[in-house]
Amino acid sequence: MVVEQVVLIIAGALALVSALGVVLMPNAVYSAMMLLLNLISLATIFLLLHAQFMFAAQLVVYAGAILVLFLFVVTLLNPQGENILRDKHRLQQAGAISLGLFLACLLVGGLLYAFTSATQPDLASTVTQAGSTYGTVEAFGQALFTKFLLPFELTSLLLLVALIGAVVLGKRR
Amino acid sequence: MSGITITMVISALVFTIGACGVLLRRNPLVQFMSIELMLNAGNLAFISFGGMTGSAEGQVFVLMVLTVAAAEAVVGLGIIVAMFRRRRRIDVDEVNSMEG
Amino acid sequence: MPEAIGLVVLLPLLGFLGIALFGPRMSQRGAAIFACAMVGLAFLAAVLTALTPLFYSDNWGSYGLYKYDWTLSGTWRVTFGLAADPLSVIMALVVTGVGFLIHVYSIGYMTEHGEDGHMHTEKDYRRFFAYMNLFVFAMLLLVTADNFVWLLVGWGNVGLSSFLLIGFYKNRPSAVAAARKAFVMNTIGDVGLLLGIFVIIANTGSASFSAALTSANLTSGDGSWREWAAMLLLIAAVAKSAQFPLQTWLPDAMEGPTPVSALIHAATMVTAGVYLIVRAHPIFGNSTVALVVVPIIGAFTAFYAATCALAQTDLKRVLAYSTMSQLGYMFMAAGVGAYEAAMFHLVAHAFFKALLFLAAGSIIHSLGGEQDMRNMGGLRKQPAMRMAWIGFTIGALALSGIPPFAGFFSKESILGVFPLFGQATENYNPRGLDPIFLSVIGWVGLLTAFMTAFYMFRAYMLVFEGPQTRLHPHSNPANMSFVLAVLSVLSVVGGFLAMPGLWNFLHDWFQPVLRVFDANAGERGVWFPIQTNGLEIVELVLGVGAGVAGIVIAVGLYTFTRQRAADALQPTLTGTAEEQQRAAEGAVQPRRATGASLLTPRGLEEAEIRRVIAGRNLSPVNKREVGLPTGRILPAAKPKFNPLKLGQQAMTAFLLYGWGFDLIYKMLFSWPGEMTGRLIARFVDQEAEKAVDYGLGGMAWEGSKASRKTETGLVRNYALGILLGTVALLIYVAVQTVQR
Amino acid sequence: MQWTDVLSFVIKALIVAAALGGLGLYSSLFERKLVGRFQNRYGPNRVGPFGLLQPLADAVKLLFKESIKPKEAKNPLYSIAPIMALTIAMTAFAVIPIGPDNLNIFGAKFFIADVNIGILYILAVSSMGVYAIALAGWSSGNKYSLLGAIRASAQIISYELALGLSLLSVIVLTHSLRMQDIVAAQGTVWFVIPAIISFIVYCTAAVAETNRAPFDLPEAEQELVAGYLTEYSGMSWALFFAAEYINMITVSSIATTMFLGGYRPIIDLGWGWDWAAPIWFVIKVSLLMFGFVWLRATLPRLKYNRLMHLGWQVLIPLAVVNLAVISIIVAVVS
Repeated sequence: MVVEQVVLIIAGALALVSALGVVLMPNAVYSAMMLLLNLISLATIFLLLHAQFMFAAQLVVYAGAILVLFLFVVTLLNPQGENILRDKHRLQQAGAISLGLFLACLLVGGLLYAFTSATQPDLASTVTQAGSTYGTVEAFGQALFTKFLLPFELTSLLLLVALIGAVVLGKRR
Repeated sequence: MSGITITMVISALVFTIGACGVLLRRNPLVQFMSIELMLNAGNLAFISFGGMTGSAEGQVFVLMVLTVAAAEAVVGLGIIVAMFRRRRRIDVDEVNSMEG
Repeated sequence: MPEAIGLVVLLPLLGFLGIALFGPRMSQRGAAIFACAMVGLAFLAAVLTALTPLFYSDNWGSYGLYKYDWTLSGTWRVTFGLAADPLSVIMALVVTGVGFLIHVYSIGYMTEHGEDGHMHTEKDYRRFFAYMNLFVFAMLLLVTADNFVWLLVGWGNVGLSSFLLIGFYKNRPSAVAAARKAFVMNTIGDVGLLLGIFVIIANTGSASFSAALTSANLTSGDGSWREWAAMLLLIAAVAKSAQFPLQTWLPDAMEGPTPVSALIHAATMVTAGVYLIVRAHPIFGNSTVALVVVPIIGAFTAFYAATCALAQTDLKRVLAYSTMSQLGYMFMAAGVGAYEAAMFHLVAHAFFKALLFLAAGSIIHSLGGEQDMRNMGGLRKQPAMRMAWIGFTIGALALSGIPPFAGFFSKESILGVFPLFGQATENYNPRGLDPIFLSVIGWVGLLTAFMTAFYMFRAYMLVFEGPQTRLHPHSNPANMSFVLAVLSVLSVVGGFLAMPGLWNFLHDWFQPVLRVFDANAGERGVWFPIQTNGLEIVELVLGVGAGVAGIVIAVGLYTFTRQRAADALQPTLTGTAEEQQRAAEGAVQPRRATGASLLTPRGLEEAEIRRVIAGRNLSPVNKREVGLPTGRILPAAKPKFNPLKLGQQAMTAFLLYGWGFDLIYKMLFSWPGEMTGRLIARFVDQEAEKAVDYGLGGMAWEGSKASRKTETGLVRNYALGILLGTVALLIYVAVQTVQR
Repeated sequence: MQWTDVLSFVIKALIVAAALGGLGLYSSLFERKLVGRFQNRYGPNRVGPFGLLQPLADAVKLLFKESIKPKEAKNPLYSIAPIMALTIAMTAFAVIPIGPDNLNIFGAKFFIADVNIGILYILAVSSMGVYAIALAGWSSGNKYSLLGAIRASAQIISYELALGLSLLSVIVLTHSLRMQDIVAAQGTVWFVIPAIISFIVYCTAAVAETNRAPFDLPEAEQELVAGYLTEYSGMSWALFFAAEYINMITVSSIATTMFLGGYRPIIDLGWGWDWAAPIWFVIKVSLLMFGFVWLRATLPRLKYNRLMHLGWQVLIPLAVVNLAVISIIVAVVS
């Protein structure tokens, strides 16, 4: 179990650092790179949680498609670097930071409270208890195409709408 | 600290960082990326709880989130590009009136 | 196969959606055929459903197929389900069967031009069929729903599609006004239905027929809610079936195209009220008030509508009042618990009233939109009108209750429920109603039967006999004649569903539904019961006699007056001056007060004839046209004071305008409302405006000035607001959790 | 998972990386020789016998060449991009088996990782390939580079769909995402027979994915100088160069595994074929590589709109229809 723990810690730290990087990098391209790093480390955590399909989906869809789109736009528009320390709206900045810290404390405190008050079994052991099929493409597909068929089909509608919206927006008037 | 606690704390922190990013950055593209961070934090929470309960429903939710994120990115980026075409600068603070 | 009921409902919806969505891609004819095919297939599916007893020995089983959850609230739920039981199936058969025939008829009817010579564009044509399919769908939903909520959905949609179809000629103000009127009246009924459903759900805990009606039938517990429910449902039934006091919309609804009148305002929609009473019979039959009120309303409406029909000049309005009158019969029967008789008359009436309307429609169509009977005449001799003549005659005979037409059986089975001579037997009177009360209702029904025969043959005489009209009918398309033929056959054989003493198919058919009410329901005959006291033969003779008498009197009277009219008017055109003078005083009156005369060569207005005769306002050319020697001036005819004639005219007007109910309603509801509105507009509004201007307006102004500061327009500020809300919510949850 | 597993994993990965690097170098010789033959000349033949040492000479040359970094270039991305390209090209190889399950050396099997989402892994990794190009183009600070990079990215994204769809039919046929299962399922007949259309779509898309002729317009000299490679020189250019060849090897290996029976023998020689499995694998990959070179030597470059048309309006619909047909057949048969 040691390997997984170590990998989890490394990936988690990487995820946090890269998330900070997304927010703090002055140039949007570097933010995008940091987001890529974040996605990959989160995908690694997914893998550790035995969600193999989600690992692949995260990489293919998020990293391979959505983020590439971001990168396209960023490189094409090539916005100027931005110094977040020099913000006209001081109140906004102060409020954001204080609220963010508060939210973090609240969430982490709540989680720790919840997880310590109730005895939680070890993550890996719960997964193995739940059966080795958890997270496989087969189990996931079973759930997706039986119980969640209608929501699944509805997402296709959502994508269609987004597609049309993008075409409309992209058309030069 | 068990695995699920670690992942959930990571999820909470990434979410907070994303939220702060939306509030602090003036570049809409980075704001968007911060929103993606928040969505990803949500995904991690879904998968953690899914793994805890051993049901695939968490993963199904993640798939929905992926779809929504894709749709949102397409439309949002389209809007940003349209904004850029019109103003030649992208700064959300400048988009503060309804008129074109 | 009870499952086929799903198709019955879905196909017309498909037709509607198909034409609505892909209509512009279809040709005119293609859309029409598509619509017909959908209804036709629905009919086949309904037939398949009706064959259920052949496949399953326990025949219908229970209410409700295709149960899908629709609304869930705790333990209470509304499902969407379709009922395949004898009642809904027979309604579905009538709706799809008659509906299909009328759709086919409409292909021909709607092609060239509508009434008033209003040209149909292709768009109108498709719109018509889309609406018709929508109506059929809504009606089928109404009759096949297995719970009150979906019944309400169908009910409302039927009202909507009726509104759309009455106002089909949307450029004609009168049609639009009629549509609005019908809609408002129907909405009153919808509210009643809604409230009734609330009462039912509140007291039975369920909206589904099986649960609600079964618990309505329990004698234990407080049953007073059934009175309320019955009265509220009755409002709905009365509005939909154009019964007193919500009857005034039906004659006006004749502004719609004739196939619409035939389908909606004769065969299907207006019968929904009867259907509701029969469907909810555990509520109506257990309500002591309803047992009295419903037959009274029915009898009164039957009588009222028959009197009004006597004076109508518009062919379609005659039929509209007749429909109302026949629905009154059904209410009479359903009110006292003779549900089988009511349903029998409903089915038979659907056949012959549709036939009458379509025959009238083909006459109107042939005459280029002319609806006034006074401009018709002698159509029997027109070869183009042969089919319409046969159809109308059969329909009129059926409506008059002449054996062996369908109306005879069905109407006699209703009249047979009411003991004319006050005799009380268990068979007659399972509800234990006062025999005298029943006998009064029976006599009203008998009188109505007489009047029915009279006005039908009055219409017949005006349209088909007498001097020939100046209008030259053109022949109808084959599909219209075909439909008339089919409906004629149905009107002849439709009565054999139930034969006295031989078989009683309807009785067996309705057993499973009516058994819900009580085990002995089956003992109530659908036909007039065979008894031992011999009086029923007398009643039968009286019933038929009323019809025959009506016919004989009408034929005699109108043969005579026609002749007199023709004789009297003749000299005005050809005779000497003295004869013309005499004619000017006495002639023409038998025909009508105003309108075109069919005896004049060019169809001049009658008022103009008077002027011709008087020699006023007439150019020499016109005088020559009507054959008057030019230059002569005749003195104007002076009307003499004639109380009898005046009374007759007043009576005619009274009846023509439906006893003035429109006026009464206008004075009671419309006028006060308008006046109140005006008063408020004049006095209150101005003051209130000032107050609002300086008070509320100022507050809003100041308030918005203050709150405008928060609207920075910066997206990030708003996002901060969202985060603030999230944190606040989280704190609340955290505090709650820790406290617990 | 134990630390020893991690160790064996790392060792295998290093071996494969080294092997791929060498093969990448030598496949450039392979190509130059072949193209020479196609064009009626000898190709490189000065360094070593038959020019066999030519790649080494090239490597030495590039290693010592000055690595020029333009003023406008944006470090560190400018330096990272070539490394990313090479890494991603190699990473996909991790799940490709070149020997059957029962074959091992000191207990180490002939594949790096045995994951049950093999195909998904390959798709995931190959979708990363865009980044190297996009970043290289952007960080060069040169508009030709940027345009070339955007062209290449658009091309890769477009053809990735067709690529994924064509691989899906193999999944439908095997009911498994695991590479070993896919190879095992081709015991009787290679999937190139039932899924011939998928194979064609895959090969076309693979050529486009690797930016090879006739789809090499991101590097079109006339229009874009050399696309995203314009500013690179010396060692960083060599990394891109190696990445291209390793990419070719990788996609050929995937095609071999998916459609051509993987390490299964072309002709069963009947004796101990287990040990010959890697050799058969190399032979099959070489054949596909030969196809790559052949295409390059034969076909002219497409216009960009033609390229997009082919991808979106021909290959993707074809792949979808093919997938539907195969799914229906599989559903009916089973």
